[in-house]
Amino acid sequence: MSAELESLYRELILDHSRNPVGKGDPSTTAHTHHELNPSCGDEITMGVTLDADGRISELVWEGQGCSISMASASVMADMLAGAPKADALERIEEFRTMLRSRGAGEPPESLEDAAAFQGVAKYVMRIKCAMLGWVALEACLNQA
Amino acid sequence: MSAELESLYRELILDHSRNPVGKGDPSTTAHTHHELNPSCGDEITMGVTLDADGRISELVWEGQGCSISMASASVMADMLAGAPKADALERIEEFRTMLRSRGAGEPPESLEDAAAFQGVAKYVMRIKCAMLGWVALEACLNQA
Amino acid sequence: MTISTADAFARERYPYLRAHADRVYLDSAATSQRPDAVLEAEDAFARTEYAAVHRGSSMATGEATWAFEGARERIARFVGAGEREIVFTENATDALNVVALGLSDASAGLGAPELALKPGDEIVVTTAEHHANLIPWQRLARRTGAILRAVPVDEHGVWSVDDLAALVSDRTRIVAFAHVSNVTGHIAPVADVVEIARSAGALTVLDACQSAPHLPLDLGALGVDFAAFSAHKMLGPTGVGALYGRAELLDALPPARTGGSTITTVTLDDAEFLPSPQRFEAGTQPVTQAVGFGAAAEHLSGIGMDRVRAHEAEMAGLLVDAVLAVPGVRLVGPQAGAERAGLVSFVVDGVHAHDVGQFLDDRGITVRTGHHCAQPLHRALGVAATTRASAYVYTTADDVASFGAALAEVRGFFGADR
Amino acid sequence: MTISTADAFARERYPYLRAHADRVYLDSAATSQRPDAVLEAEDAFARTEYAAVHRGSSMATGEATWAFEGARERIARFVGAGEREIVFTENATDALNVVALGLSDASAGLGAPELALKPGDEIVVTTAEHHANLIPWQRLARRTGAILRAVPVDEHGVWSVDDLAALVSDRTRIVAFAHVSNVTGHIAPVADVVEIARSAGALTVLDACQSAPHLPLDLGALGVDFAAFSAHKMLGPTGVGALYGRAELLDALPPARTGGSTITTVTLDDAEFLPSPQRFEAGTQPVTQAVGFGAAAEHLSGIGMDRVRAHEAEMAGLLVDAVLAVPGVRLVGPQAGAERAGLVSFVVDGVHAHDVGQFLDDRGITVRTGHHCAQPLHRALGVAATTRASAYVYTTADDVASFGAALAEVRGFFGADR
Ligand SMILES: Cc1ncc(COP(=O)(O)O)c(C=O)c1O
Ligand SMILES: Cc1ncc(COP(=O)(O)O)c(C=O)c1O
Repeated sequence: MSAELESLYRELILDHSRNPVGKGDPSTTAHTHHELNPSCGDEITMGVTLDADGRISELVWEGQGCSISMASASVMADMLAGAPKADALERIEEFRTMLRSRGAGEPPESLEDAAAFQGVAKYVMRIKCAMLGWVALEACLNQA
Repeated sequence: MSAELESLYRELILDHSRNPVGKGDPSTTAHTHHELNPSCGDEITMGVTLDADGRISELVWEGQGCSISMASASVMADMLAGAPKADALERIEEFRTMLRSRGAGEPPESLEDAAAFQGVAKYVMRIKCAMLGWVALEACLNQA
Repeated sequence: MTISTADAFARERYPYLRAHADRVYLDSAATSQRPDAVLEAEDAFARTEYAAVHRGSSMATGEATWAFEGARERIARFVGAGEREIVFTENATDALNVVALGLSDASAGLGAPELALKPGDEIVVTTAEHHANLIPWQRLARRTGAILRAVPVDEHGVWSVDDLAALVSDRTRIVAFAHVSNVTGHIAPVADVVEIARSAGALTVLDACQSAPHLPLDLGALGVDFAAFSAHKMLGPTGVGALYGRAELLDALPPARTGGSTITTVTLDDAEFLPSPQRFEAGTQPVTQAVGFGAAAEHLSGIGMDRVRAHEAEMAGLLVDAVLAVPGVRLVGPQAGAERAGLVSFVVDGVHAHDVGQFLDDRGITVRTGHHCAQPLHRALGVAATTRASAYVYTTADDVASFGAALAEVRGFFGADR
Repeated sequence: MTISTADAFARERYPYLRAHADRVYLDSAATSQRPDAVLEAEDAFARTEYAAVHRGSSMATGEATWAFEGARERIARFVGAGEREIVFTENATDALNVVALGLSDASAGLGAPELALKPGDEIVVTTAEHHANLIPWQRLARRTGAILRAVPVDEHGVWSVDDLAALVSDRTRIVAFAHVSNVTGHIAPVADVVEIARSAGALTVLDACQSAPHLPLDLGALGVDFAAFSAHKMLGPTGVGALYGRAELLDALPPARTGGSTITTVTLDDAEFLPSPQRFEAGTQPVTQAVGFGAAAEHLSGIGMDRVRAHEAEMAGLLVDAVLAVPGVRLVGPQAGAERAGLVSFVVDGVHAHDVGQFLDDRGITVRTGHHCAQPLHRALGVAATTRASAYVYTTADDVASFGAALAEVRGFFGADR
C-alpha cells in the first residue's frame, strides 16, 4: 500500500466508515436536506434540530455511499452535534477550504478529527464524496 | 500573372464572360430551371426547348455571377444549342468528370472550347462556379 | 495500408501510454488514447493546412475543405455508409440529439411532416441505455405527447430480443438501442431488432459508441436508419462525432441547430437548407478534429477490425477470468462463456465502487467507477455504482494480470472479507 | 505573464505562417491561425494528461478535469464572467442555438416558464446579423408564434441605435445583435442597446464572435444576458466555443441537448439537470480543445487586449487606405475616419468577388469572398458577394501593402477599367 493511499484511508476513516456515528432517522428532526453526488449516485439525508440557543441539539443522517462519504458524515456528526450553529458553519467552511487546497498548508486545529480528510484534497474526483454530508448539513442550517 | 492564373482565366473565358452567348429570357421556353451557388449567391435560370427529334432547339439563360460561372454557361450555350438531348447529357457528364479530376488527364476532344475550363479543376472552391449552368441545363433536360 | 501485428497492438505507439509507462489504462470505453499517427495527422494539418472550410473561394479554403471531406469519406467507408450519410457532430450524444431534436421540429411543423410524432405514438428504448440514448427520447416524448417504453433487463442487466419484440407494435415509431452496452458489454442482435422495427414501420436508431471502435461495422448492411458514434472512443480526438443516417432521411430531417454553411437562401424571414450533410453542420465545423477522426478510422482500417475484435475478445476472456477469480466479486452482464465486448463491470461485496477504483488507481490501474451514465440500468441491478475495466487495441494480457492481482486485494484492504 | 511586443505580433510564432512564408493571410475574421504556445499546450495535454473529465474517480480523470476546469476559469476571467457563467459549446453558432433552443423548450413547457415566449412576443435582430444570429431566432419565432423584427441598415450596411430603439417595445422579449459585424466591421454601441432592451424588459444576446478576439471585453460590466464566441477565431482550436450567460439565467434555461454528465437523477421517465455549466455540456466535452481555448485566452491576455486593439486599429486604418486608393472600389461599412474593427469588405466595380479573390489568391493573398453568412445584409447592399480582408495580431503593415498593390491590378486584369 502506498503512502498516498494510507494517508487517504487513515485508520480513523476506515473505522468511521465501518461504525458510523449519528446514523438514524432524520424524518423526526426540524430541518432535513437530501444531497446527491450525481457522478456516482451516492446520497445522504441529513436531519438537524436546533435548541433555543441556536445549538445543534440533534444531528442524524442516513445514506449510502463510499467509505469517504460515509466516514466524513460520521466524523462530522461526532464533532458538530451540540455545536452552536455559527461554529458549525465555520467548521464547514474550513473543511471546504482544506479540501480545495490540493493538499497545501496545514488544516486548522479546530477541524479536529476531520483533518484526517486532508488526503482527499489531492483527489479532485473525491472531494464531492468528502463534502456530501457537510453540504447537506450546511443546507439544513441555512434553512434554520 | 502566374501560369496558374493564366490557365484559369484563359482569353476565351474572359471573352465569354464579357460577351456571353445565349443570354435571353428563359420564361418563354418549355423547360426552365433555377440554380443557386449557396456559397456566393451566384444564380442562373436556364431555359430549354426540345424539338420533335429531341434536339435542343432553344437554349437561353439569365443570371449573375463570377466570370467563371458566366463564361461557362456561355461556352455551354454556344456548344450545345442544337445538340441532341442525349449528346448534351454526355457532354455534361464529361465536363463534370473533367472538373473533378484535380487537373489530371486530358479532357476529351468532344468538350471543344469547354476544355478551357480544365484549369478550374485545381480550385476546389470554384468547381461549383463552373458547373452552375451545366447543372441547370441537366435539370432542364431531365424534366423534358 | 496494413499495419503489422507488432505495431497494431503496441503500447509504444501511444504517447500517453509511453508517458505513463508504469500505469495500466483500462478506461478505453470512456475514452481512448491517440496513437502517434493520429496526433501527427492533426498536428500537421493544424500547422500547415488549416483554414475555414466550405466558405469563400481561396486556395487555402480549398485545401482544407479537401482534407475535411476526405476525412468524411474515410469514416463513411469505415462504417459502410455513403459520404452524404455521415454528418460531423460534436460527439455521439450530439448526434443522437440531432435526430431527436430534428424529429421534434418535424412534429412542430418545421418540415418533414412524414417524420412527425403525435400523442400516443411510442418510442422504444432499453433499460440498459446510456443517458445519451435515453434522455433525448424522454424530451422528444414530452414535446410531442409520445410515450416512452423501455425493454426490461434481467438480473445481469441484459435485455432479450423477445422482450423487445413484445413491446414493439404499430404504435411504435422509433426503436433506439445500443449496439454494445457500455456497462454490461452485451452485444445486441441488431439484425433481429431492425427486422422487428421494420415490420412495425418504426425507425431504428443505433447507439454505435461502443461498437464502431471495436467491431467490424457495416451500417448500410445492418439496415439501421440512424447511428451515432464518437471519435474519442476510437483512437481519435475529442470534439467530434458522427451521425449516420440513410440519405433520404437526412435530407428530410429538419436541422435543429441552424446557422452559417447550412443554407441556400436566407431572407430576414426564412431560410432554406442544403441537403445532408451540410444542413446539419452549422457554423465552423470541428475541422482539425474531423481530420484526426479520419486518420483514426484509417489507422483502425490499417489494423483491420477483424483483428481488433479478435484481440478484444481475447482480452474480454481474460478480464472475465480475472473478475471471477476473486471471491465476493459479482460480474455484471453476459456471464462466463457468453459473447461480450472487451469490458467488464462488477460489484465488490462490501466495498463501494469509488473505493475499489481508488485502490486500483493507487496500484497504477485506471478504471472507471460510477453509474457510467446508465442510472436506470444500475437501479435494475440494485446498485448505485459499479467498477468497469475496459480494453482496447493497446491493452495487453499483462495489463489484465496486473488488474486481477490488484483486485484480489481490495476486499482485504477495506476489511470486507471479515 | 506579459508577452513582449516583438513576440506579441510576430509571424514567426505561428507555424502556419512559417509554413507559408510567401503568403499573406488576411482571413482571420473567418478563422485564425494558432501560435506555437497554443498548439503545444493542446499537444502536451493530449500526449500526457488526456482522460475523460467529470466522470469516474480516477487520478487520470482528476488531472484532466482540473485542466479542463482551469481552462474555463481562464476564459471566464478573459471575458469578465463568473466560472459558472461559461458553457463550453461546439462553436459560437452552437452557443446561440443553446439559447434559442432552450427558450423553445421553455416555451414548450419543459422548464423555466418565466422564459417562455408566446404568440405576439417579439424578437429584435439587425439586418447585418450573421446567419448564426438570425436563423436560430427565425426558428424560435416559428416554434412559438413570436414575431421577428429586423433593424434596417443604411447604404453602407450600418444600423443605428435610434432605429433599434424605435423597434423595441414592451412586446420585445429578446434583442440579439453582433458586437462587431463580420462584414462591415461596425462596432455596436452595446451599452446603449443593453439599456434600451432592459428598460423594455427584454433579454440581450450578444454575438461576440468578432469582438472577443479583438477588443477588451467585460461581459459582466456590459450587462448583456447572453453572449457567444468561438475559440478558432481567437488563436484557439476548432471544435470549441463558449456560451456566456448570467448565472441565474443559465441555471433556469432548459438544456436543449441532453445526455451524460448533465444530470443528477435519471429514471426511465424523467431526468433532473445539474446547474450551469454542466447542464449544457452533454456527452464527452471537447476536452483537448477547451485546454487549447484556455491557452489561447491566456496568450491573448499575455499580449494584452488593449495592445491587440491598438494594433488592429492601425491595421484597419491601413486597410481602409488601401481600398480607397483603388479607383472603382467601394468600401462597405463605416467610412474613412469612422471607428471600425480590423477588417474591410468591399465591392470592385465590374469584377465579381470570386474573381477578385482568385486574383488576390494568385498573388499569395488569402482573403474571403462571398456573402460571409450574411445574405440579408448583402441584399441590402445590393450585391450578392463582397471581398473581405481581415487582420489579427500577426498581420503586418507589409501584409496590407501587398494586399493594396495586388488589389490595384484587379480591374485591369479583368478588363473592368475599360
Ligand atoms: C459575427 C459572427 N457570428 C457568428 C459566427 C459563427 O461562428 P462559428 O462559425 O465559429 O460558430 C461568425 C463566424 O463565422 C461571425 O463572424
Ligand atoms: C453506449 C454509449 N452511448 C453514448 C455515449 C456518449 O458518447 P459521447 O460522450 O462521446 O457523446 C457513450 C460514451 O460515454 C457510450 O458508451
